[in-house]
Amino acid sequence: MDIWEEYTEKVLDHYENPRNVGIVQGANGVGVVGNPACGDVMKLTIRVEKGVIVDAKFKTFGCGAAIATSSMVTEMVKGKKVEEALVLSNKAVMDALGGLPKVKRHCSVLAEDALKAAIDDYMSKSKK
Amino acid sequence: MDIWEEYTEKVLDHYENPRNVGIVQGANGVGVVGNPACGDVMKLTIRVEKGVIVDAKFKTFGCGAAIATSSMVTEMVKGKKVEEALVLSNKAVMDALGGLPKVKRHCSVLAEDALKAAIDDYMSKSKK
Amino acid sequence: MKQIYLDHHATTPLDKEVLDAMIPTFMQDFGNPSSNTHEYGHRARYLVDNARKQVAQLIGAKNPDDIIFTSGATESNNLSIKGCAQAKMTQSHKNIVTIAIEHKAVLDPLKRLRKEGVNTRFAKLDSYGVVDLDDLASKIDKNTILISIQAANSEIGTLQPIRDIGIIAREHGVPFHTDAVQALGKIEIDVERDFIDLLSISAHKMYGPKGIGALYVRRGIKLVPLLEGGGHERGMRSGTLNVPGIVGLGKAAEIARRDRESFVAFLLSLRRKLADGISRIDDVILNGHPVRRLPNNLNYAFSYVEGESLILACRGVALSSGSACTSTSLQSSYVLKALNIPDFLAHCSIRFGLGKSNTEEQIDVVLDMLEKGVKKLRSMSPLYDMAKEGIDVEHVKWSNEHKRVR
Amino acid sequence: MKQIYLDHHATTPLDKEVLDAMIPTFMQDFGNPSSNTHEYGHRARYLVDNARKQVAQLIGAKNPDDIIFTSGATESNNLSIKGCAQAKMTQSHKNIVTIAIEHKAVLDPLKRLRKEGVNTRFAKLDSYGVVDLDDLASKIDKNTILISIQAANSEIGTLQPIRDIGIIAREHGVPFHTDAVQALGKIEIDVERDFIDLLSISAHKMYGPKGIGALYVRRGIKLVPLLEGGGHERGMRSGTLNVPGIVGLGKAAEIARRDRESFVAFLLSLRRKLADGISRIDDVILNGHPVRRLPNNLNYAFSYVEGESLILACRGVALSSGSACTSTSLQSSYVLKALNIPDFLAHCSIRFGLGKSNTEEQIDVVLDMLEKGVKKLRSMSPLYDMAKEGIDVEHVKWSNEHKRVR
Ligand SMILES: Cc1ncc(COP(=O)(O)O)c(C=O)c1O
Ligand SMILES: Cc1ncc(COP(=O)(O)O)c(C=O)c1O
Repeated sequence: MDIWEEYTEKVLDHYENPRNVGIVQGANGVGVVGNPACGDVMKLTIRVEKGVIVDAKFKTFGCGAAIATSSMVTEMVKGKKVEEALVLSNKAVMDALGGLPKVKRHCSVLAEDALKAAIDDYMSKSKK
Repeated sequence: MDIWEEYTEKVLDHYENPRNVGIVQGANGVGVVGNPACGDVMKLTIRVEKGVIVDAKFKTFGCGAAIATSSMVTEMVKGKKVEEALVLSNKAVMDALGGLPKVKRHCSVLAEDALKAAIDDYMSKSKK
Repeated sequence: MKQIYLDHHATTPLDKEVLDAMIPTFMQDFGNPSSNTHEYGHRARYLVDNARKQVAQLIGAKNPDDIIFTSGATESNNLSIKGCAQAKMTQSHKNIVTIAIEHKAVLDPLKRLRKEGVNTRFAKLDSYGVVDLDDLASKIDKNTILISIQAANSEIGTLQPIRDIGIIAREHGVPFHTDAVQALGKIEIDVERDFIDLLSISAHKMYGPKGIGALYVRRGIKLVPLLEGGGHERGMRSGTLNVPGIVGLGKAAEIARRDRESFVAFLLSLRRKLADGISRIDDVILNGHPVRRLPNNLNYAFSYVEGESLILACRGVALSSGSACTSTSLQSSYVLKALNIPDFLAHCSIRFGLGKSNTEEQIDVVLDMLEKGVKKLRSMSPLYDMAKEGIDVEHVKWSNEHKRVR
Repeated sequence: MKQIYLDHHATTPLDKEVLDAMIPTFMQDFGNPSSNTHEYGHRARYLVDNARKQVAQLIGAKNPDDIIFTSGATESNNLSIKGCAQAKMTQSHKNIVTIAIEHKAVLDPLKRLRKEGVNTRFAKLDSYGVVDLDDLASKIDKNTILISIQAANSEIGTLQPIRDIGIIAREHGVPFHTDAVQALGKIEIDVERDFIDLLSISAHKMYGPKGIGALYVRRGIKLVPLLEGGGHERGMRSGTLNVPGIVGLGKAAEIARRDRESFVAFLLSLRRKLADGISRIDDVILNGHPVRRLPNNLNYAFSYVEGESLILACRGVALSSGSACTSTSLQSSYVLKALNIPDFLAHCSIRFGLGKSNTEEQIDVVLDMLEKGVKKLRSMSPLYDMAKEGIDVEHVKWSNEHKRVR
């Protein structure tokens, strides 16, 4: 695959102008997934208020698709209830980006995993 | 080898304007050598008078080199004593033609053999 | 060099359209199709994919991915035969069924395999070189791993009943390989209709570039690659893809398909003229089939005249012959031998291979040279004299077997 | 497509002089060198002979006939390795000594041979990829049939001490093959001086055409051919000779030899500029040897920035990377792995391959993009934050091994 030709306009836009880069101030959920040895690591921080994700930011080490899915997932979960966010699939993120090249599908899994990890973190903290 | 490039001017001249084609009238020596299945047959007729080859003609089925060596050998033996003609080597015929491509050397052997056969024939007849 | 080229079985010049398609790939679109991080690589990949479709269309292959690009038909044939044998490494008593007039690029690999215990079985041919289908079927058994039979012969132009062979192969469950090098662009071939599993293509025989060919490999056929290193071409043939060559082959395939009918009509009309002219010379024998032959091929024995000497008489005409005297091996054509054509006549045989650039005027020139040449050479030929005296020159007991090399 | 091409290890555009030499061979001098009955064939043979001399001169081969034309270095490497092993068919316990950073066109044939009982022995490398000569010598025994070590690596540009290896090989009486694809035209190689017995060449890596290469085969070295069918190229490689390709390779070889010194000086000055610029970015690590490397090669790990994302940031620049994310196999570079460079850094690595068409202005553009790209991507990188906090990202226990495919 050719990294330029096979990425959709939307993917390239999210890569070039990523939304919500950074760390949420006062985050109450943090998810870090991936492994540098595998070429991608994503850190997702969220702030949940009254069961709703009011803010989400990411930091990602990874290829263009990893950065774009990270950016897209933060956009998609903001304003969503936690339960809604929990059922957000990697497929939905990919669809929102207009699709990903076949060999890049695993990147969307990274974003889903990071989201789940951040929500898990929030839940385990809120239980205490 | 390339049949045009590897033949000398002399070979091509003897191929295009062969000398002494035909059958000597009143020949007293005839040599036929070669085999159609091998791609060349040469018939050499000579007329010997007082131990001297006074006429020689050829008919040849064969490649350009076979025709040229046939032509050359008739030229070379005319006027020669039989004993002189007997020691005429294929090498001498080749040299007279300015050389032959390596894969064509056997053709000069054909001419030498035909000459020997014609002289043998003359000798066996004259012994009787 | 203003020769009249009548040797189109040996190779063909590039079609202008083919060259035009290739030119941009040398200095502008020069990328390596394996480079997936930039536009150069992507463009090259696109060009290759397009050519793959063009080649697939020529032979009716449904899936362009079934086309493997190679360096030519010699490689395609070697890959089919050796690759197939190696893929059945563990099977013993293997055999491959073929015919004796295959190109050396089929026969030589088969000879190699014999050393490794794979037998070659030759199906019978009629006197025109057409395979005997019953004999072919009888040669196939459970140890037959491949049938390899050419579509058309490069010397005598004889066409094989490819579809009938395909049916027999399919019935026996044996893969069928055909060397279609000489046939493509002149004969319609369809791998589906004809039940072909492997098909060899060479660009330079159909107005494309030298050094590029292809192998059609039907899905499911297993081949062990000859060239490895990176796994290009579905792992069957590694090596940086020859993009200019591939683009040229693709274009040549497109043209071959597009122009086939008119091209064949053109060839047939030229050939009729040539054949008519030659028929005015006596004692000339046609080698190969009178009808089932390539439209651009004629092959005649001009009795009593050695082939090389006749080619010399046609100075300025590019011809080839079955004569030993034009081969470095000093052997007359094994193809003519396999048809039981006497050696004597093989030495007298000339192949005519017509092509796109030939004209009626050229045929006139050639006919004139042939007539004069044959006349002159027969006037020098002791065999012609004998024949006129009623002697059968083939059955004379010749005094000495002439030694070929000293 | 107005990209800045910095991927000259993958392939190169044709030199204009090379194209000019090739053009007449497509439609005018289009003959088959095997055709020995006419001028077209003869002219083609002449062109091939001339190219053979040009290639021989480039590598100091005394006898042009020791050059065998092939379809590329993949074929040359396969022929060397498999051909050599097959020629010693009857010998058992055979082994071949090589290094782990060879091109796949060496490693894959060796892998195939392992199935046939020929062992591969890897000589040790230092952290720059240079072979350990003592270890190499210790790996050779009476069953060693070949030593195959590249002249230069295509990823990290590391040069091997070819002559020292040649001496060791000669002392042990073992044939020495070198894949000189990346070195030719940049490094002086002489098969006599360097005791090389087999040497692989690819035209498209030195401004010649794709689909053509050569193998130098020293007299006396026996190889079983891979491609058979007519016995071209001293019986070692059959197939109609690719005359345009051969003419192109010949010309490319002539230019490579003629211009080597000035070309290397040009490359070194561009490279210095590029290296100086990159040295202004912090946390950048050079892969490969600081000095013993190809003059056109640089390979850097830009820590905390994944390679593909950095290539994306350099839009309009043709680059390649050691990152898994640019390879369809999803594996990071085996070359970097073999040097024990951590996977993490392999994913951050970018290869720069300079060439004839590059300019100082282009280097300025690229440096600007790199600086901005690295800065932006690090601002997004969680690893960069961790590193700045003093955490060693490589030795963190990562919560989950990310599954690559689902
Ligand atoms: C029938 C046939 N098969 C195979 C070949 C070999 O093909 P290539 O020239 O592409 O190696 C030829 C021509 O030489 C041929 O005529
Ligand atoms: C070192 C090396 N060897 C071999 C090859 C393969 O050569 P070719 O592209 O001619 O098949 C390449 C390039 O792909 C290479 O860089």
